Amino acid sequence: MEMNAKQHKYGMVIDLDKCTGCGACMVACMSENNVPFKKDESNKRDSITWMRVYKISNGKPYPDADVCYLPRPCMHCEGHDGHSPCVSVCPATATDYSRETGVVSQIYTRCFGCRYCMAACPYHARYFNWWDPVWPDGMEKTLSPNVSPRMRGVVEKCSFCFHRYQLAREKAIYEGRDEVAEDEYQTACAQACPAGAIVFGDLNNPDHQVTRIVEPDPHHHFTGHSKKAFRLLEQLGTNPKVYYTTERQWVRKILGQYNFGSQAAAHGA
Amino acid sequence: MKLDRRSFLSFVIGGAAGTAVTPLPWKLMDDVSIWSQMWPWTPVPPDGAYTYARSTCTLCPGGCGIAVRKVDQRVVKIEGLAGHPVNDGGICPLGLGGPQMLYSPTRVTGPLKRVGPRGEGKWAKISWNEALAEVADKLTQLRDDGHPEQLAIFSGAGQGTFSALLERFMTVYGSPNLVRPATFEDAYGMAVYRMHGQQAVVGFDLENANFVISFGSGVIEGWGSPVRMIRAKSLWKDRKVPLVQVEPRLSNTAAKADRWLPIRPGTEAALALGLAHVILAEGLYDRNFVEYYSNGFEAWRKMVLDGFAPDKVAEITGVSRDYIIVLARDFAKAGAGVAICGRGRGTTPGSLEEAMAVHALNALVGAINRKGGVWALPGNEGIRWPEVEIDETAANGLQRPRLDGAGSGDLVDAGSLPNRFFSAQAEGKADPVKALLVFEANPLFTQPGTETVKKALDRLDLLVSFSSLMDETAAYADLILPNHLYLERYDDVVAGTGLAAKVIGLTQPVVAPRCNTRHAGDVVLALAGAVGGPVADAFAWESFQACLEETLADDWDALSEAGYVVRKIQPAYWFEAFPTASGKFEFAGGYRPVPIEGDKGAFPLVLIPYDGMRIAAGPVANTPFMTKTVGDDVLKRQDVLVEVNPKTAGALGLGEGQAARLSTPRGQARVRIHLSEGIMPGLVAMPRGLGHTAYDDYLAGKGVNVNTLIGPVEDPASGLDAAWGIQAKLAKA
Amino acid sequence: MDSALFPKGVKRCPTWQFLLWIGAVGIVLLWGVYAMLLCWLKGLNQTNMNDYYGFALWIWADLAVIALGGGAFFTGFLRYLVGKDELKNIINFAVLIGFICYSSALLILAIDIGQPLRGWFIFWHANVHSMLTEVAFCLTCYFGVLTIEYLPLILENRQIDKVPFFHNLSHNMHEIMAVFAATGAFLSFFHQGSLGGVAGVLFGRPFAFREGIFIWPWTFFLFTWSAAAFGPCFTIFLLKITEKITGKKLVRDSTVWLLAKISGWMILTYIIAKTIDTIYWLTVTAPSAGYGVGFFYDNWFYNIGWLVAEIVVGGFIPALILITKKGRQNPTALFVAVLLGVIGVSINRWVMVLQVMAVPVMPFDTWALYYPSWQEVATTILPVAYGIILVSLSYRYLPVFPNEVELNAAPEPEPLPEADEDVPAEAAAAQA
Amino acid sequence: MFPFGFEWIWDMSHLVFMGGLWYALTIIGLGMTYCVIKAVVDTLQGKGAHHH
Repeated sequence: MEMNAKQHKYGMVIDLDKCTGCGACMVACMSENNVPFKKDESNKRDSITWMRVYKISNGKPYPDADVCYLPRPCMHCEGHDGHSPCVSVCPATATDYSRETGVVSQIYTRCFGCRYCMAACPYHARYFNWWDPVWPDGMEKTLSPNVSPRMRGVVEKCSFCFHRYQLAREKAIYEGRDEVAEDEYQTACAQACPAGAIVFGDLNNPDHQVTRIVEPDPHHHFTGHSKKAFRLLEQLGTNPKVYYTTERQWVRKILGQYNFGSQAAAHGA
Repeated sequence: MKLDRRSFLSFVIGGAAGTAVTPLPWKLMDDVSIWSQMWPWTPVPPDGAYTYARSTCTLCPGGCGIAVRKVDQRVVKIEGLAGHPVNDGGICPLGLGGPQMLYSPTRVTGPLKRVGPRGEGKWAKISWNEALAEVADKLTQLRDDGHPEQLAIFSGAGQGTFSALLERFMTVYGSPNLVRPATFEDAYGMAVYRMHGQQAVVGFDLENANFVISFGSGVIEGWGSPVRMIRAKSLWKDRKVPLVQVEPRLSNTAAKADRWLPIRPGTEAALALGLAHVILAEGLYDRNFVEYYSNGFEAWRKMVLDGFAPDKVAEITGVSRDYIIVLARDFAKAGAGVAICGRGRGTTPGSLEEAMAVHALNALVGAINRKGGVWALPGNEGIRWPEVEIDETAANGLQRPRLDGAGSGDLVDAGSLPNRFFSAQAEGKADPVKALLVFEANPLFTQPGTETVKKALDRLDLLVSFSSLMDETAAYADLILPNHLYLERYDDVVAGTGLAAKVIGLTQPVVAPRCNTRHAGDVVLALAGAVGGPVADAFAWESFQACLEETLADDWDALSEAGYVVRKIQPAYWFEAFPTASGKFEFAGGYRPVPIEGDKGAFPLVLIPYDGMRIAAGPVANTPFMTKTVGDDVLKRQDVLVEVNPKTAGALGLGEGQAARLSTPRGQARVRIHLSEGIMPGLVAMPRGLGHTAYDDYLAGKGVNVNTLIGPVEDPASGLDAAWGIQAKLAKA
Repeated sequence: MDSALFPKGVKRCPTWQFLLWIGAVGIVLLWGVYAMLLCWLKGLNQTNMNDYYGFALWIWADLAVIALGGGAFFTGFLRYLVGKDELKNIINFAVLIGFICYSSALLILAIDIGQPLRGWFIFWHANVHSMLTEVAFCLTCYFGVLTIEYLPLILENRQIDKVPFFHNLSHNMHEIMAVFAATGAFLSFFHQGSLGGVAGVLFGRPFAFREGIFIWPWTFFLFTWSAAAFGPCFTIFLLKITEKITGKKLVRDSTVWLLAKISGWMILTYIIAKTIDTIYWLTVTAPSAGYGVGFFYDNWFYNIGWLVAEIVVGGFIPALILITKKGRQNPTALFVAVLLGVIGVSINRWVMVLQVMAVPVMPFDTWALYYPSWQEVATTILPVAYGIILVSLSYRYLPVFPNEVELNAAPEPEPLPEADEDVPAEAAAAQA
Repeated sequence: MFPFGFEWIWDMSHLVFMGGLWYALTIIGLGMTYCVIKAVVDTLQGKGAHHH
């Protein structure tokens, strides 16, 4: 039914120099998307955080040490012509690349938990429900009906708060508009960020702030035209829709340059 | 019948084939998969009407506006209120946590009376009437004994109507012992009092500053009004306003600052004076201000020039001489430079002389009451309520000195000295307090020197907590009269520590109270009524809400409509700003380093606490979501990781993640080591806010409460707690 | 007491001894079943897998047993399509091993997925672009084929065979077995390849990603090839063990040598191709994504040793032993060779699953190492126990080895001259 | 899996993939049917009892 709908390409640009690592985006995301939580979440390798803020250090000795925080939502990769690393490998069509919005969806009731998509995602943006989600007595009241809680044994991930797009679109249609305004569809993390470090919008819309910052170059795989904005692991051809900007050279070096190794130590955050 | 092999085989095979062709197995497969998609034990949130309610967050002094998302009568999300002067849509991790507090299993569901020994956790549910009677009896008895001053209140409530109500109550009741947790504002306030000659609320017009020196303030880690500060930091980034962060640890603020200036902890004041030295020596100061609007300049100038030459200061602070000079010049020449102080969140007042040195530095560059500078704003301009009539008992009580000694002797300008209050009560020197009412506070967790606080509480006949959740103090109380949670009640919030404008926000009930709780304001009214006499007469309102509506009469409609009102404040011009003897700004202060507790021999290292946005260290504790965001370099399973420089750790044979025993003169604890190049060798940094013993498994027992390892150190100049660390020892566990 | 069920003219150990053996293995089996139930009832939190290690021990076990089970399709292919008639003496055993491997693979997959009850969605909602879909389909179909190939053997049990219908059925199935074998070979080619594709297509994982032709990365072909090459090694390996345990000669040397020789040449050609692929990947593919040569092996655990072990120790060495007459005809050398081969292919499957997960991809990521929980180990050993039991039963009651009687009745015929290896055994016997 | 499944698209990949699949299944199916039917016929003709 969306066949003749205008093609959007929703994306994000995150200013690493503004990000303070406060974690508001993570909590806003969890609260918005009914993300489950356990008594011990200190093992970051089985802790479901659709939006995860990594802590990167420059590896220099005191007093030249420096750290940078890097928020990492799902990158909603377009790959080549919608073949994102994860979408093409899912055997049960449980994840899909929407050509209308550029959002990579995840159908929890369709997923049977083979985790091939997790093996395929270089950003570790996909999380598996190793446990049954359990809410402390009474706290299930905090669950939002906009997003269905996931059952044990399926993969989940950031959806760019797609339910917000659907609500905004319904509203627009109801009001006889065929376009969703920039401020009508914002992700929970972008909305919450006290530093205004996260800018979200339609990369196909030249008027949207995100597009003005990134200046994506369609002829060169949507790399940031200005070269001010760059993407994580761009060189793998994942063609992600989350861009980053920073003026700190060491950060650009670690994130932009390819031959990494031990010079960058990372801590889950 | 005899079942021979042949017929048996054909039976089995036939049977299998038979079932396979019926739809049965296929139907089952389908049903089973559908069942697995909606397991009965996976909750399905009920749908309903979506609404947003405007209110004001009270979880910290920040005073952010919030938009509470509801589905029917359920609170499912809290968002920042767009357009609000403090946070304009932004929100912090704690503010987002409201729903998890509202529906937390750790809520106190109704009035409780302790049955077992203190802190054992054995409670009897009692009715509100019983609860009120219990407290009222004690209050009446104290007055009958002629010792109203033996009632004390410890209140963390912000400067709003409720606080005024408490003050009024204590006045008519007759006790001077209304104690508040002290912060850097108390120290800075005293500095302003001594240099401006007026009791004032300090405001920093940081949005308009063009060069900022922070003496260890967690600019993006909860200092002042957290969201406002983070927004200011982003503004500086856009406007290329430099921030220089002075502290021994690479905090997030230091990492985000344009320059991180590691300094020997406790020597910040010396650096401030060192910068002043350069500015004075090079004549870079605001001559106009100094000449026409200041007094005592020459003496102070001499003190600085004699004692704080860059080389000497470099020696004291460990900051390079050359950079001291460069920094001083940049700061003075910036035009709208401002310096701020108050370590981390500023929850430890710190040294008065440090505040004075920093304020003097601001004065030197003319940053007083100037755009982009530091403003002295008139305090909570009096709520106009009918005068109270005080009886003799009360009059006598009020004559008695405060237990913490504030307001008398050489501490005449001190407001409240919680550190002294608890130590005096613990030591039992002065005649101790018999009953303590605790509002919006959790001293047993938040006050440095937990043991002392515990001792102090042990000497009480009656400890009453009004907490909505079962925090440490509540768990130790004799009675709990649970208040509504902020999402269930009315309150007014005067926003923005350090804000250069006065924003009044209205906290409104967005849902009906979940538990059998009562508004602490109503409880105070009820208690006053029960005590009777002039105490009762002083409170004519039938409810706190009525009192609030009357108090905010002019703004009430605007408040309940928009959720907030802004009062633009114009600080006084210089010629009328300083009601001192000289009528001018008084340059004053010196440098006496605040001593550190502990013997350097037995405890060769120094433990410093640090603050961060992902761990709430105040009276409001972390929600499960918030704790989930804490990095594995801070918390690993139940162990806290302390930051240690690899050099220091190496010397002790301690490696990354290794378990160790951290001991100080105050106590010891098991920790893990996190090697960090971002901390000065010889120091051990531990986050504030972990190590809860109350609440549930999502928080309790995680890490160590740094307040059990560190104690207050009294600032000789102010009596306030100025502890910046404590000697410590690390050893393999 | 159960001797009536034995194949004609063979000796088998006493029943009590057999039951004791089965019982012993049965205990291990039950341990595995217990772990399996834990995983199904409590979920995959029973494992040590995590969000960095979505694929782990189980997937390796799957890939390994399928590669090792490749002996079945390749031997079948050689016998029925190439016409190496000699191999009829070992095809039953090869099929049996294949059947065990594939049933095990399916079982492990059933445990590995988070929602076993919806496992069939992979067929119902198939995404034809996913290598895993291809694997699932071909795997299941080929398992069907293996069953069909194994069935006649069961029907040839002395008692069952007495039933005319079953006798005829197995006879007819033998008649057209070539058709099934051909289909099996066709399916195997694809699913073995797809298993290689599973890793090869992961362009987000520079350690696994390979270029290729059309939709098929080079690993696709390498996996098929290696399965064909090393599968027979596993068949021979198990044959030798079975002979050791039963103390009997079950397949005549000429047959084994023939299979060994073919396997040897397959391995040699494969490992050369694999070497070229590795060099190209390390020098062209990976660097183009910004990963230097040393990067993937820059870890205390995953060091260059793995590569050497896979290609030299588990590749060239067995290949060279097997293609030389002296090598494969020396029992010890033969055994060492097939063992190394089995290890070599297992290492290949291991790194293509676990090292892929371990290598940091994001610049600030660190190496992710993992060790399996006891539940994972138990469920991985489960198929082994089940396999031993099935082999034991088949050996005891089914005519798995057509030459067993003659090989153990008469004194063994002299080893045959190299040249005559391909001459049908009967003829050879006549010559002797 | 079937053309009536909603994720089915009439494109090359589906035709090739599913084509191959159904082709293999057909062969296996027909092969087995043949064997069974012929076995029944043989049995009725009294074959397979020779070695008793």
